[in-house]
Amino acid sequence: MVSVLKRSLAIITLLIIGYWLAQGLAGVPFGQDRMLVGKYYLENVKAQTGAVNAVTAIVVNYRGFDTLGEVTVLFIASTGVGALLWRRKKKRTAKTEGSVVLRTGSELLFPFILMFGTYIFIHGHLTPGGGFPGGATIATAFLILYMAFVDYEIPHRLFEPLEGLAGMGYVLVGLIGLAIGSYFLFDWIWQTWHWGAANLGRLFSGGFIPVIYTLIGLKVGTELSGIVDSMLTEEVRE
Amino acid sequence: MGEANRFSRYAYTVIVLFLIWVLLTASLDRQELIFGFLLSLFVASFTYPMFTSRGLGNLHPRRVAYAMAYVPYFLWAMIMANLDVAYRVLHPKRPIRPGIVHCKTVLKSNTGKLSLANSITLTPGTITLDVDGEDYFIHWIWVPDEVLGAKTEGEHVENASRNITRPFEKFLKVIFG
Amino acid sequence: MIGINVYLALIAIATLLAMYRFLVGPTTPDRLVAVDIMTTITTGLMVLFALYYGRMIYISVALVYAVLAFGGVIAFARYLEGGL
Amino acid sequence: MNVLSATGEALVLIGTFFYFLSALGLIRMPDVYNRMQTSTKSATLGSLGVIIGTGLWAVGMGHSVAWIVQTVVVATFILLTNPISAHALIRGAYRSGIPLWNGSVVDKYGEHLEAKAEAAENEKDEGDGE
Repeated sequence: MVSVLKRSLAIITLLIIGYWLAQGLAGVPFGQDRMLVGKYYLENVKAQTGAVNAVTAIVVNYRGFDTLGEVTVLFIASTGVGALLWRRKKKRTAKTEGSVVLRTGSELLFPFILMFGTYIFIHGHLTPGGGFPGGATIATAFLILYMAFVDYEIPHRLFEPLEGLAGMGYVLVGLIGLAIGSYFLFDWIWQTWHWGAANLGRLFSGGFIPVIYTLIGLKVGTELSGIVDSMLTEEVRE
Repeated sequence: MGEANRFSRYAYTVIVLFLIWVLLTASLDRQELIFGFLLSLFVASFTYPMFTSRGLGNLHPRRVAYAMAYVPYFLWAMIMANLDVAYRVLHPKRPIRPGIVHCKTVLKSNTGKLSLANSITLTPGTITLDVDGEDYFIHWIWVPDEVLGAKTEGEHVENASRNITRPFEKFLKVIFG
Repeated sequence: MIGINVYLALIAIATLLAMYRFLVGPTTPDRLVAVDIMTTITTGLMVLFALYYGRMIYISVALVYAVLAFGGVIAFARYLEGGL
Repeated sequence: MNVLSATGEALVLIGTFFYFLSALGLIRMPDVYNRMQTSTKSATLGSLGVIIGTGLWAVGMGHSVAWIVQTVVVATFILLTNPISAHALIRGAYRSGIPLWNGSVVDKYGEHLEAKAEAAENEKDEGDGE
């Protein structure tokens, strides 16, 4: 009886919250052209950023500072997980190994998923996606290896410096922008050099968006792999 | 089956990854090709030990020909499997007689075992439950009389293997060894 | 010919049936099978949507979804097995 | 409406029909193993039909050829991963102790696991004895 009561209480609460949210959304005018900022972006995105994907241009270029904040949030989350689950000596202690099918399958799929993750973040200025989904895909490749093998571990010695370097690289790109142009995260590759202006919409274009997305992809990938590692390793008792 | 030398394995991995890249981008733009080639060189440099053990030997014409022939054979088996499924699902009496049977395989390499298991999973009425060395344990939706009525373990394995693994092994033995 | 709406309706019915199994299914593996089927169906649906909107780049979204769903199902399966 | 897009559309129709069948199998079959039997196969072939059919349809409608390449990549990925995840799921289901349907006729895997456990036990006993 208690569980039924609890459940119905939860459903009623959800309904109230849902109604409240719907009320809020009902006030938003759909289909009316009131988006002055959006219009500005759509008109100027190609000339100002060199990217054909307006969403990415907004995320990385116009709102690059926000994205830096997001990366920082992720970094803090990963550090938090690491601090919570920190032990002096850690080791994989999975109980059983996956079957030969799963092991071989994960080994064969691993390079493919890595390639695909790289494809996502390097094409951030052309297709949907970008650093965050690309990094998540790369982390999935490592996660699948973790699932299949008892004794697999990511190369910590490589990953931890890489994570730091990628984060520093983001700030560094922004600081170069500050030195050349007038503000932090100034798109110096596009605004100053006009690099890639001849081939808009091809791979080597889009100003510093591919550079930043590569850094974000590496950072997110290594960080999420680190989180997976922290979650799946346990303390060794001697 | 010995391992090929490192260069051959590396080269094979690069070739396969580069092909995957071309298919993934679906474009022949020169910039994409250059970047893809560099990326496959990089990714292959640390994934080749797990990706392949025979290297360029996989591209032997005989193997490629058998692999080409395997694709339509497998697709046909898969379509048959689905007609079988449709029959069992839509039949009002639901004709199933499930059980787990035991098969043996002659395949040695892990890749061969993987493709055999996947082929079994996608073909009529069978799904691979576990693989332990050369023993396959297969959940069968309709265990036929000849397997069910087998007197000894050996006869059971023989009958089950003839039904399930043999048709694929003809191809897979050549492709993966 | 028949039009894309019919296909979308068929897919919707299939998803609802799978959803029924997900909500009812007596054991955890039952629910997981339903989830597996739903993710497969969703991948196909995403490719269909790419055609609906006429944008090729949306296909890579379907591929990302397939990769992530594979990882998720494997994780659940290994957890069921008691192997993690 | 040319041949290519008609073929593609027919493939999509067949694929969605198999999706429907797989969901129906999920409802009708008695236990988790049989559900997996029917639904995995149908869902995989259904995906192949829908995805490749979409590619053909798009090319027939006048989009670029890259559509068919990309859809084939997605279809191949599904074809590779779906059996692996089905295998992992059914193994997990068996190992987590879901019993076979009572209409089942034979269970060699259970016997194999028992024999293995017994052998391990014997080995351990011998090791203790020495």
